[in-house]
Amino acid sequence: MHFALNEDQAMLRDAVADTLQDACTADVLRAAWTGTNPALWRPLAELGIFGLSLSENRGGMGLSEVEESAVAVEMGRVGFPGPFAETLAAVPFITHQSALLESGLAGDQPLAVAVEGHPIANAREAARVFQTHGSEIAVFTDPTCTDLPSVDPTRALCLVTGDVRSWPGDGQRLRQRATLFTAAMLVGLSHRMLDLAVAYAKERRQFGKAIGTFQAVQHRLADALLALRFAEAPIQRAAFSLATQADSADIDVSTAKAMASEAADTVARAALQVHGANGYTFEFDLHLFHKRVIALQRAWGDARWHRANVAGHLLLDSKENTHA
Amino acid sequence: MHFALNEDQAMLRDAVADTLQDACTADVLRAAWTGTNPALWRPLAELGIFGLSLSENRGGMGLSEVEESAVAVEMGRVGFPGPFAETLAAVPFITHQSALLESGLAGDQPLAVAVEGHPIANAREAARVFQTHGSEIAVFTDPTCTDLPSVDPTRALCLVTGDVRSWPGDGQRLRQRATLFTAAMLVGLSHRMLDLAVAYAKERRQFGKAIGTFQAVQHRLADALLALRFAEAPIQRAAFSLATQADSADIDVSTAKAMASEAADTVARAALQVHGANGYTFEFDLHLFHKRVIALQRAWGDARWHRANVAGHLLLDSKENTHA
Amino acid sequence: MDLTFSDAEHAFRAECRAWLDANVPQTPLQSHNTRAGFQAHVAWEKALHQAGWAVVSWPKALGGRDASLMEWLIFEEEYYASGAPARVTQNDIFLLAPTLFEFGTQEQKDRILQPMAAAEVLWAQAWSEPNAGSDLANVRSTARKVDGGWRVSGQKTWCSRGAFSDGIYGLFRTDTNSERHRGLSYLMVDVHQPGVSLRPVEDLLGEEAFAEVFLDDAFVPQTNLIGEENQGWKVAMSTTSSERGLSLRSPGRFIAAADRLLELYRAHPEPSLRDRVVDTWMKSRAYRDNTFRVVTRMMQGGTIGADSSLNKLFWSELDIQLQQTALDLLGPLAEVAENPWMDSYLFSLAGPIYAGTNEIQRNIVASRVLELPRR
Amino acid sequence: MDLTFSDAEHAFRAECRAWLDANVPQTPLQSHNTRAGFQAHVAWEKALHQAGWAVVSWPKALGGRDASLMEWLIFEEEYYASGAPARVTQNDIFLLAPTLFEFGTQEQKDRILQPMAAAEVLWAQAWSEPNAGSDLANVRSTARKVDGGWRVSGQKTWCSRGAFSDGIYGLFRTDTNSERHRGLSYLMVDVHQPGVSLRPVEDLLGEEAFAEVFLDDAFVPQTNLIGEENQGWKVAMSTTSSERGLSLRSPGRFIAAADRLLELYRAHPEPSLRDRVVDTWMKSRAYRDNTFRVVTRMMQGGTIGADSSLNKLFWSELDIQLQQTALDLLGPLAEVAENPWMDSYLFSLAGPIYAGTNEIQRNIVASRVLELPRR
Repeated sequence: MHFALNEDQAMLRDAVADTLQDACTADVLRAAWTGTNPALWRPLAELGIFGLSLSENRGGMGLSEVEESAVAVEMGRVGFPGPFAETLAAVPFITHQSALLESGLAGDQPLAVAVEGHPIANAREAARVFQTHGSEIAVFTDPTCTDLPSVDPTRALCLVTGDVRSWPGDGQRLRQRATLFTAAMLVGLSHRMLDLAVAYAKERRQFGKAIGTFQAVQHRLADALLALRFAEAPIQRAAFSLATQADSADIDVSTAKAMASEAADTVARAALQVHGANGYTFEFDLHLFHKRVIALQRAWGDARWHRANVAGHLLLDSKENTHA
Repeated sequence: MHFALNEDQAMLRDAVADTLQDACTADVLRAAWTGTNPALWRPLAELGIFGLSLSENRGGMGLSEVEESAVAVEMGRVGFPGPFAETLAAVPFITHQSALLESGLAGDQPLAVAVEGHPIANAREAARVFQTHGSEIAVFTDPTCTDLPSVDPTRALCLVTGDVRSWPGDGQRLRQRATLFTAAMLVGLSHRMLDLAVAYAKERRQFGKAIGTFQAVQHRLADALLALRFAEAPIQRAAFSLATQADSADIDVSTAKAMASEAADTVARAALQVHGANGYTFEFDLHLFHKRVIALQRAWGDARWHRANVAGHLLLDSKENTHA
Repeated sequence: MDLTFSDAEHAFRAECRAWLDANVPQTPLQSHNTRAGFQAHVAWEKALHQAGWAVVSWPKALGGRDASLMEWLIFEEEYYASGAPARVTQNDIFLLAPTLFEFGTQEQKDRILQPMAAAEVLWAQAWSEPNAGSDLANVRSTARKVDGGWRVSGQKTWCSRGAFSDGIYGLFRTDTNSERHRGLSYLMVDVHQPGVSLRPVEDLLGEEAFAEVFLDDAFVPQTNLIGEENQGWKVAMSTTSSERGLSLRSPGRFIAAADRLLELYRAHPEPSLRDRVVDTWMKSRAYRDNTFRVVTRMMQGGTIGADSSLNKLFWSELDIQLQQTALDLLGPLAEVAENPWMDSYLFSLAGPIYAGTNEIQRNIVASRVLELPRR
Repeated sequence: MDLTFSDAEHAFRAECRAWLDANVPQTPLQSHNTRAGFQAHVAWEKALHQAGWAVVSWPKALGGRDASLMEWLIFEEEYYASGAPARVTQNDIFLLAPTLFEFGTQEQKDRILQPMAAAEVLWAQAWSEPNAGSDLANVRSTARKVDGGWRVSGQKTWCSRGAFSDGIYGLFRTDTNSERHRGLSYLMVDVHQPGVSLRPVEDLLGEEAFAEVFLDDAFVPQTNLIGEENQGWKVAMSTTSSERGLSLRSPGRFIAAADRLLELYRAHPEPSLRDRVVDTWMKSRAYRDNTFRVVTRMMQGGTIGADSSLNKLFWSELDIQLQQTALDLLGPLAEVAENPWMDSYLFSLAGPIYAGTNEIQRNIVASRVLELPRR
C-alpha cells in the first residue's frame, strides 16, 4: 500500500499544472464565456495528455487513470473550458481509427459523449459525438444538435438526435472514466475556489480588520477544506480501481463522484458567502469556477444518482418496510 | 386571524408555569431518575389541567388543545417526569367511567398509551393501559409488562402483553393529541436547554473571556434559537386544527411533531457542545432534559415518520422513477 | 387565539384572486434585470396601481386600500400563487416609503409617495459602498453643505436595478469629521443630473441586476434630506429593522414555491428526495404561521424586533433548500439554464448575502435576543 | 501509487484475523466504565498482550511486533471487524507511550513501557482542570520542588476511567511565577499515595467514565518528569498533534460500524434513509483511504501536521451521523436503551468535545492550514 503519486507521476502533474497556469488564466476563461475559443488544447496535447493511457506503440505513454485523474484535477483548478473530461475518457476508444486517434492525441478536435438521452456538452465542436447505453457505445453518424443553454456558457449543451451506429468498446468503462475525470475536475475547481476565498478573506477588511479574522469566516472555510480534503483520496482510489480493473471499480467511481460533487458544492457556497456580493458578479473570478461546479456536480450523475448506484451494489434495494 | 393566546389562555399558562417552577426543580427531576416518585401531579390537577378540554358539566374547563398544548410546553420546560402527554391526551376518552375519570382529573393515577406494538412508557404506574390501532382504541384488561430500559430513566418503558378489549373513541384523535402534546413538550424542553446553554456561555470563561463572546458559540446558539422559534407556531397551528377538527389536522400535527423533534435535536446538540464535557455529566442539569429529548423526539413518531405521513397526504407516493 | 380568516379577510382574498386571475400576463415577462424586461415590469406596476393593488397597505388617498398587515399577507399569498411578475418597486414601497411615512416631512410625502406608487418615479437603494458592506457604518461618501442643500461625492454599489432608476437613497457623511455611525445623513439623490454616473454590474445570471453609482459633486436639495441632519443612521436602522423584516420576503413567495416543488416531485418522483420535498413544504407553512404570529403582535402595537433577523435567516436558508431540491429532482436536466429553477437557485444563493449577511443576522440574534456578551 | 496490500501485509492480516476469530469473547464484556467491566477488560488486555497483539507497532523487545503504521491500520481494521472489546489501555499506549518514546529517559522506558503493555500498571490522562478545558494553557495545578522531586496540588478532571487507574499524567505548573504555556512540566503521578483522592463523575450513560482527581501535596519523584522541567507544554503538544491524530480513532472503527449499519438497514429497510446509510458507508471508506494517504506520507518521513485536526473533525461528525442514522432506522425501538446503537450514539455526541473541541480544531485548521490571520 503506497497511497501517493510516485515521483514520475508527480512530475507529470506538475508539468501540466505549470503549462495550465500560464495558458488558462481567468481572462482566458472570461473570453471563453463570450465565445472566444482559445487554442488551449495543443500545448496540453504536446505534453501527451490525451495519450496518457494509450500504449506506447500507439503513440501514448502507457499509463493509466491514476495519471489521467491527477491531470484532471489540475484542469479543474484552472477551470479548463471545453469537453476535457469526455475527450480524455474517449481517446482510448478510438484506437481503430487512426486519423481520428491522431487528431485526438494532437488536441485538434475534442470528442463529445454523454449517457443516452442526456444533453451532450460541446457536441457541435466535437470530431465525434458518442453516447453510452449500459455496456454499449454508439456514435452519431449524422448528429443534429438542438442547442440548450447551460448554466455554464463554456459547456454549450446539445440535445443530439440522428442515426447512430454501434462503436467498439465497453460503454460502462467509458462512462466510468468520464465520471471519474469530472469528479477530479470538481476537486480541482474546489481547490481554486477555496484559494480565492482564503485570499479574499485575508484582503477584504470590514469593521477595521480582515474578515478572515472573524471566527464565523474561519470556521466556514475550515469546513470547506474538510469536505475537500476527504474528497481527494476517493478520486485516487477510484482511479487505481479502474486502472487495475478491480471488482469495486464502479462503487469507487460513484463514491468519488458523490463526494466530489458534495464537496464542490460545500466549497462553492462557502466561497460565495465569504466573497459577499462580490462573488456574485462577473468582475470577480469566483463565479467562473462556481458556474462550472453547478454544471459538473450534476454531469455524469449527481451525488444522489451515485449514492443510489452504490446502494444497488451494496444490496440495499431489497424490500420495503415502515415503522408504526 | 389572531395568532396569539388571548388573555385568559396566557393567564392559565402562566399559572401552570409558576406552579411548576416551584414544584418541579432540577433536584426533583434528579430524584425521579433514581426512582423517587414525587407527588407532582396533584398541584397540577388542582389547577384543572387534566380536565382542560372536558366540558364544564363533567368537571372540566370546556377548553381545547390550544390551552392543553400551551400547558404542555410549560411541562416540557421543567422536564416534567411521567406519562404527562399520554394522560392529558387520554382523559377525555374516559368520560364514561366516572371513577376513573375522577382519579384522572385529580392526578391520582396516570394513564398509559402507545401505538399498538410499540413499547409503552410508564405502563406499570398507570390506572389503565391503552393502545391505538388506526381509528380504534383498545384497553389491556390484564396487562403484563416486560420492562425495557429507556434512555430516559423517568420513562420506564414496558412491552405490554395480555388481552385487550375495545374502548370507545377515535384512536386517530387520541394518537394525534398525544403526538401534539409530546411535540409541545419538546418545544418546552428546547427552551430550557437553550436557556441553560446561554447562561453557561455567559458564565464559563476560557482564554480570559466568557465563551459566549466567541462567534462560533454565538452563531451556534443563534441557529439553535432559529430552529426553536420556527417550531413554535406549528404547535399552535396543530392545536387549533385539532380543536376545530380542521381537515388539515393530521398534516398539522405531523408538521408540528417533525419540526419540534428536529428543533429539539438541534438545540440539544448545540447546548451540549457549548457545555463541553460538563454537559456530559450527571452533575449539570442539561442532560436531564437532553435525555428526555432523545426519547421524546422518537416517541409518537420521529421526524422521518411524520414526514412520510405528510407525504402520503400530499399525494407524493404515487409512482417511482429514476434519472439516468 | 383564532387561526381562521375573518369574513372580511376571505372577501379581500377573493377580490385579489379575481383581479389577478383576470390580469396576470399569460406568458412570463422578460427578466426585470434587462432594460426591456424592466420596462415591461414597469408597465405591469402601472396596471397594478390603476387597479389599486400596488400599495394595498397604504391609505386610500395615496392609491392604497388601507389594508391591515394581515390583508397585506393575504394579498402577497395570492400574488405569488398567481405567478404574477416580480415587483420592481419592491424596494421603493417597502424600504423608502416606510422611512418617509415615519420620518418624512409632509412636503416629501406629498411629492414622492404618489409617483412612487404609480411607478412613475423609480427608486433604487444605495446602501453599500466598496468598503461598506456588512460594515455599513464605514460609509465614505460625503455630502458637502452648499446653498440650499448638499453636494455629494463618492461611490455606491450593489444598487439593485440602479441602472434603470430615477433616484437613489442612502447614507452620506454630512459631518466630515465624524466617524462610524455618527455624522451620517439619509439623502435622496436624483440620478438624472451632471455628476452622477451609473455603471451596470453583471451578476451570476449575466444580467444587469446591480449598478455602481459614481457621484461627483452632484446636488441634493435640502428637501431631499429624510429626518434630521447627521441622524441618518437612526433613520436607516429604524426602517431596516422594523417592517423590512416582514416585507422583504413574504410567506406567499415560499408557499407558492413549495407548492410548485410538490408539482415537480409528482412529475419527477424520486423516493430518496421525498422527505426533503416534504421538509421544505412544512417549513414554508411554518414560516407563514410564524409570520401570522409576528403580525398579530404588531397589530396589537408590538414591534417585529429581532424576529426580523430570525426571519431572514429562515427564509434565506429555506429558499436555497427549496431550489436545490428542485435541481436535484431534475437531475441532469437541471444544468439546462432554460429551466426557471436554475435562475431561482442562483438567485437564492444571494439570499444569505443581501439585506445584511446571515453572519450579521446571527450576530444580531446572539447579542439582542440571547444577550450574549460582545467581549 | 499502489493501493493494494503487499503479500506481507496480507499475511499479517490473516494472522490477526485467525487469532481474533479464535479468541474474541463470544458475549460482549460489561461496560469498561464500571468497575467489574473494567476488570474484565483488563483481563482481555492481558490475553492480548500474551499473544503479542497488545502493542503491535512497538519493538519486539517490549512485547510488540515491530509492525509498520500500515500494519497497525490493518490490525485495527481486523480488531474492530471482529467485535473485540474496547481497549482500556488506549490512552496509555497511544498518548503516554509515544511521549515516553520521544522524550523519556532510558530508565523511564525500562520501568514503564513493559508493565503498560502488559496492562499491569494502568494510566489515565489528566489534561483538563475545571478552568482549563479548551484553554489548556490555563493549568493551575502546581508542583512545588522538594528533595528528590515535587509535591503536587490542585484538581484535574475528565480523567477517562481515572477511578480505576494506578497513575495519572498531565501538566503541572513547576514555575509558580509563570503564565500560560510557560513554566509547565509533564509529570506522572502515582495515585496510590496519601494526598491523592479520586472522585468518579457519572456521565450521560450513567457510568463512571471519568474521575476528578484532587491532589494535596502528593509526591512525584524526579524520575517521573518527562522531558525537561518547565518544558511540559512542548512535550505535550508534540504528542497530541502527531501520532495521536492517527491513533485516537482508527478507520477500522468506522469501517466496522458502517458495515453493521448496512446490516441494520437490510433488517429495517427504509427507503427515505437509504442515501444517508450509503453516505456514511462512503465516508467511512473515504476516511480509511485518506488515512492511508497520511500514513504513506508519514512512512516516507513526513508528519501528520494539521491532518490531525481535519481527521478529528471528520470522524467525530461521521460517528454522529452514523449512530443517528441507526437510531432513525430503529424508529420507536431506538429509545430502548438496551440497544447498543443508543450507547454508541450517546458516546458519539462527546466526539466533538473531547481531545480538543471541534471549535478548537477549526481554529487550528484556519490558522495553520489556511493561514488566516488571528487579528
